[in-house]
Amino acid sequence: MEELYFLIYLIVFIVGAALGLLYSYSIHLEPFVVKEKINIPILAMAIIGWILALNFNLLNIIPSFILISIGVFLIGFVIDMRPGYGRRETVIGFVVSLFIWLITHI
Amino acid sequence: MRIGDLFNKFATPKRVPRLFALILGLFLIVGFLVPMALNPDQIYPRLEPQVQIEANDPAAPYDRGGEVLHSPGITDSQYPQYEPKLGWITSYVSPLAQFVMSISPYFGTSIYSSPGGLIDEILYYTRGFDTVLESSILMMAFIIASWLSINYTMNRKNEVENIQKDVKIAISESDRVANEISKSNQKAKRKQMRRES
Amino acid sequence: MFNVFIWLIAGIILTIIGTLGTCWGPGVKDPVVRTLNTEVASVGVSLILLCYNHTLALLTMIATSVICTLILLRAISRLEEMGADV
Amino acid sequence: MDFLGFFNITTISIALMIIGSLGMILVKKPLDKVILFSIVDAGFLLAVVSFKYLDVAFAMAILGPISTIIFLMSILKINEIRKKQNEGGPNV
Amino acid sequence: MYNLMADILINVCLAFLFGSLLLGLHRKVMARVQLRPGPPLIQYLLHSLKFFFKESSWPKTISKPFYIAITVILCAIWVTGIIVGPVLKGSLMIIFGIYAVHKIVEHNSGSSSGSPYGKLSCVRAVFSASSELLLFASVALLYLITHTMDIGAIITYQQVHGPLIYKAPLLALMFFMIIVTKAPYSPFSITTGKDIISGFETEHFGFLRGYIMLSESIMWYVLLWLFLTIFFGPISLLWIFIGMIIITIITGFISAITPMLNPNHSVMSQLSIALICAIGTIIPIMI
Amino acid sequence: MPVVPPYVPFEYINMYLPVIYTGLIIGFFSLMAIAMEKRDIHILILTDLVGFAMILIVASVGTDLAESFILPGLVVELAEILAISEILISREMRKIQSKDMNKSLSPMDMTYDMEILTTAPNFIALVLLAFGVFLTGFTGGAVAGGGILLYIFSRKTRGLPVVEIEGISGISGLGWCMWIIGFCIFFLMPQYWLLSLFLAAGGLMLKVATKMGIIGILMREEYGKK
Amino acid sequence: MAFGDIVLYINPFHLFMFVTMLVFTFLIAIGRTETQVEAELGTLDDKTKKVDLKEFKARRFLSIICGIATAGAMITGDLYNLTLFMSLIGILNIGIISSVKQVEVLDSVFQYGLIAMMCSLPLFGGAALILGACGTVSLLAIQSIKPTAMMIFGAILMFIGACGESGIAPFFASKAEMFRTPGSPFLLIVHLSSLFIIIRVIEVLLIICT
Repeated sequence: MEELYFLIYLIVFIVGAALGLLYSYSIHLEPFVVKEKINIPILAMAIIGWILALNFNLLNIIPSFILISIGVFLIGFVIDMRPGYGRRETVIGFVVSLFIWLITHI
Repeated sequence: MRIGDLFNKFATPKRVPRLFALILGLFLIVGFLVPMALNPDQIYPRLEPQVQIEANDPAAPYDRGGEVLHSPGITDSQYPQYEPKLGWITSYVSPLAQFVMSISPYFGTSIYSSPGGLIDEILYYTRGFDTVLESSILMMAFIIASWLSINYTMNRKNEVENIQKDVKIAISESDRVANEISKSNQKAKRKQMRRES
Repeated sequence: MFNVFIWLIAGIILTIIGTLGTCWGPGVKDPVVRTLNTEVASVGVSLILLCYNHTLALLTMIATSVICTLILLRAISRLEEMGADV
Repeated sequence: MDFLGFFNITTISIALMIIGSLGMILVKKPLDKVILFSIVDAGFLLAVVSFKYLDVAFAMAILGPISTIIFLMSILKINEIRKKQNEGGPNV
Repeated sequence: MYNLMADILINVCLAFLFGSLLLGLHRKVMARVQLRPGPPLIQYLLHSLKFFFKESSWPKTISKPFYIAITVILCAIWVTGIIVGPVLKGSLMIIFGIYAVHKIVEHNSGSSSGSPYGKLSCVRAVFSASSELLLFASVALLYLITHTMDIGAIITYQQVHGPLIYKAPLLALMFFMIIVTKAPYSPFSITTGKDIISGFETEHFGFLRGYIMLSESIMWYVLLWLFLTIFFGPISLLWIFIGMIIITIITGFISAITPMLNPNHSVMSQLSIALICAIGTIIPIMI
Repeated sequence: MPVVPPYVPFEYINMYLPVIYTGLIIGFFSLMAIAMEKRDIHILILTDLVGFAMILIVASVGTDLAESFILPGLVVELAEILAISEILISREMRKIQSKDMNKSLSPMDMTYDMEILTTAPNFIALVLLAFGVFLTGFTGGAVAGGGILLYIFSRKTRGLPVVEIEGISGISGLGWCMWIIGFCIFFLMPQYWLLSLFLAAGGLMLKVATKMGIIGILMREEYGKK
Repeated sequence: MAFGDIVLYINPFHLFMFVTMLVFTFLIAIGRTETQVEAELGTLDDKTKKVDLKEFKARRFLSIICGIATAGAMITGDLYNLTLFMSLIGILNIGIISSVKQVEVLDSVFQYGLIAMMCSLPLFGGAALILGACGTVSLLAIQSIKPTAMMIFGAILMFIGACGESGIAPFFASKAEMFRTPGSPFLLIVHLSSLFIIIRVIEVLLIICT
């Protein structure tokens, strides 16, 4: 039932993305901005999300698919904000979690 | 772009049959290099030419054995299990054909092409579907040709539409002529006026 | 001694002569000439069919080649009558 | 040397066919072609006869005149059309 | 406990959602390459859902049963594609047939609307079908290597002999050309080129358009799935997803930086690629 | 004397290569001529030769099956020439009409001053019909059709009225039905093979003969009397 | 199911194609034609192109026959039968388009017809070469025969024939230009039949060549 889990992740991702889009539209009403500062809560969400999605085996207590679902939700939330927002957060979160993944696997 | 021009040339409908002919013709030449040999193990084989007629067999080139309404002829078909009455047609000879058979040994073709005979066996029984298709092709071609000729190329004189069109053409023609006449009249008048002034 | 091969070779020669004549023979710019030249090739093919003892096919071939020629000649005459440039 | 033995049905019919077909290709006038075609046809009829298929020969003998008639009619018509077109364009 | 219906349903949903996201990603990549911000990732998905709730209208000029049936057929064939491909791992020939019917749909949804743009798209569909089918025939050439047309058997073949992309890279290129052709805004997508508005989709409104978009996302998923499964061997679903994302990004780059070709040129260049690749594959097999 | 050999006789194996090479050669020549030719009507004539090449390649197998395959080949050639020449004519008509609406496209009437047209055709047509009915099947149809064609022709050129097209196509439809019923009986109830044989042979004969007759009717304008 | 020597050759693939063909044929039988609207040059008016009733009936009849023929070609298990089906489809495709009024379309129909006529050489000739090499034309029997050079030559000939008949590139132009005419259900069957034929031929070639 690998497909079922992937379906759940996808749906969670899409819901997260939609919520992120709505949220960012309610926050940022101005037109596209090229330079934006890093938003700390969003950054936290991105880092947590990416860590949960990539390093789910660190937490053995909770079933992994729940962790991944939460992680994917957060990733979706950050990645799919309005164009121009949430890019840097995503990249930072991905790099951090990749770093952790590499440490734990090597 | 040379290659673009070449591609455009391929896409001209008038060139396509010629291109096809060229490719096919060149490919046929390859056939001379391919080793070709007839596989002797064919279905529906026949005797070598002129053997039956030299033996004065009245049903000459198409005699495939069998006795009328008693025993089937010999037919080497692909799927004998699907053909419970295989070979019966080959052995059947109609009474008229039997009469012809009795008078001359040189009428074999017509004897065996009248009902009962090799071609009937193959065309109607063992490979019946081919015949259906073949004559459907003929029928479709006739439908196309006759539709075109009845509706377009034939009987053009009598059609109401054509007559109407002819009348219209005649009217426009006369209009045109009248126009031309009036134009030339005006021209002439202008010329005359110029000359007079 | 009756030899089928003589006839076969004659048929082959006729077919090839007829084909060459139809393709690049003298005066083939006239479509009528070209159509009539195909008859030579058709006789050659008929001869080959005869050598194979395909006599029913031969009968049909004779009948259809006449009809084909008729159709072609009709098309030619009709087109020339219209003054079409094809 | 038996020269008369050379004139058997095989050689005559093949000669008829080949001479006829060569002539048919070399001659340019359609009406002449029809005449030469009947020579080819005669050769072919001989061939069929020497193969001893009487009924095929019979069918050919009947279909021969038909083809000749058809050729003649078409060629006459086309000649007529060409004559008219040379005079003053089509359908004048 | 194996339930076929549930399996099909899950796979269809998966294909639809992921396919839509991929097409959204494709658009995003194109936009970024062209230095635009681009729409959000889920834009394509939102579009296709949106159309189901919009009012449908029928043009006066349509050819009635076809105008409606063709979108349903489009949907049905790609759902069949899901069943034959990811679910049952059936015969590649059927997917070949499905692809042919897809070309038919492009053709007929263009012509059945009566719009001149649809008509042009219809003619172009015939143009493009003549070369795309030959490209798709790469799956037939696979038969010469693997001696099977069954996707499951091809996977087991690759388990034994290693991925086919090493063995037949030119075939993979041919198949990749099909994917490029089907990518939006690609140089070969002459049927939906912007010079003819939206091509065959121009006159389909409301839920009919929704069906078309839904099936297109499923089609994108199926094509990528096929490419990865046939040429990269037995890989897990996670890697298939990652591969799909990578391929989508590559096609996005290609679509962003190339102009659309003239129909004749598109057909002939596809044909040239098909010819070269086919010959390059057959000759090593013969030797 | 064996009636059917187990294998193809040696002579046919010897004849195979010459004939198939002839087929390839004439196919090559005619296709090259087509590739060089520019005018449409000439290409139509040359495709006739391509058909001959096909017949030779099929015939070279030299079995009964090959013979029964020649017949469809011939028919396909005939049918396609008929349909395509008609398309060519209609295309040219439309082209001319679009250029010049004023042009008359009706065929010209001709007066044939040939005695053979008044005397011979009736007899020949009768003989051909009888022979065709005796042969039955496709061959018989072609022969009888030739007779009908000639008959219609001669009547037309003499300016006499001919039967209407509807009547002939009605007979053709009847032949078609007979023939299909014959086939159904073959496959459903093989014990009645004799009946189905006669139905099929007779039906096909009627069908083909009337088709040939229709050609004659189609051409009644071209060779009509003034 | 067998018609004498002609046996059906069925697996899921053929059934899929067969059923699809029948569905489309049914849709054609109940379908109507569209009205093509084009802008006229020089004015602001539209120009409509319609299929009149007489033409519609003839074309629908031919299209239905074409659909049935293609469905038959999908499941036939006999090489020669397949080639006959292909020629039937070719002549029907010509017929479906031949009743239109546009000169350009008629021209491309004529060119396509010439190709269809030439195709009888590679199609029947290829089938006859395979018959000469194998001694049979039944696909079920050919399947178990090891391919020889002659069989492959025949198969490639058949493929060239099918390419010409179905308008695959580089012979696409004459076929594609035929579609610039109203009457979408009929155009559909022309296109569909050629695509399905090419797929079936590729499958048959694989059967022959392995």
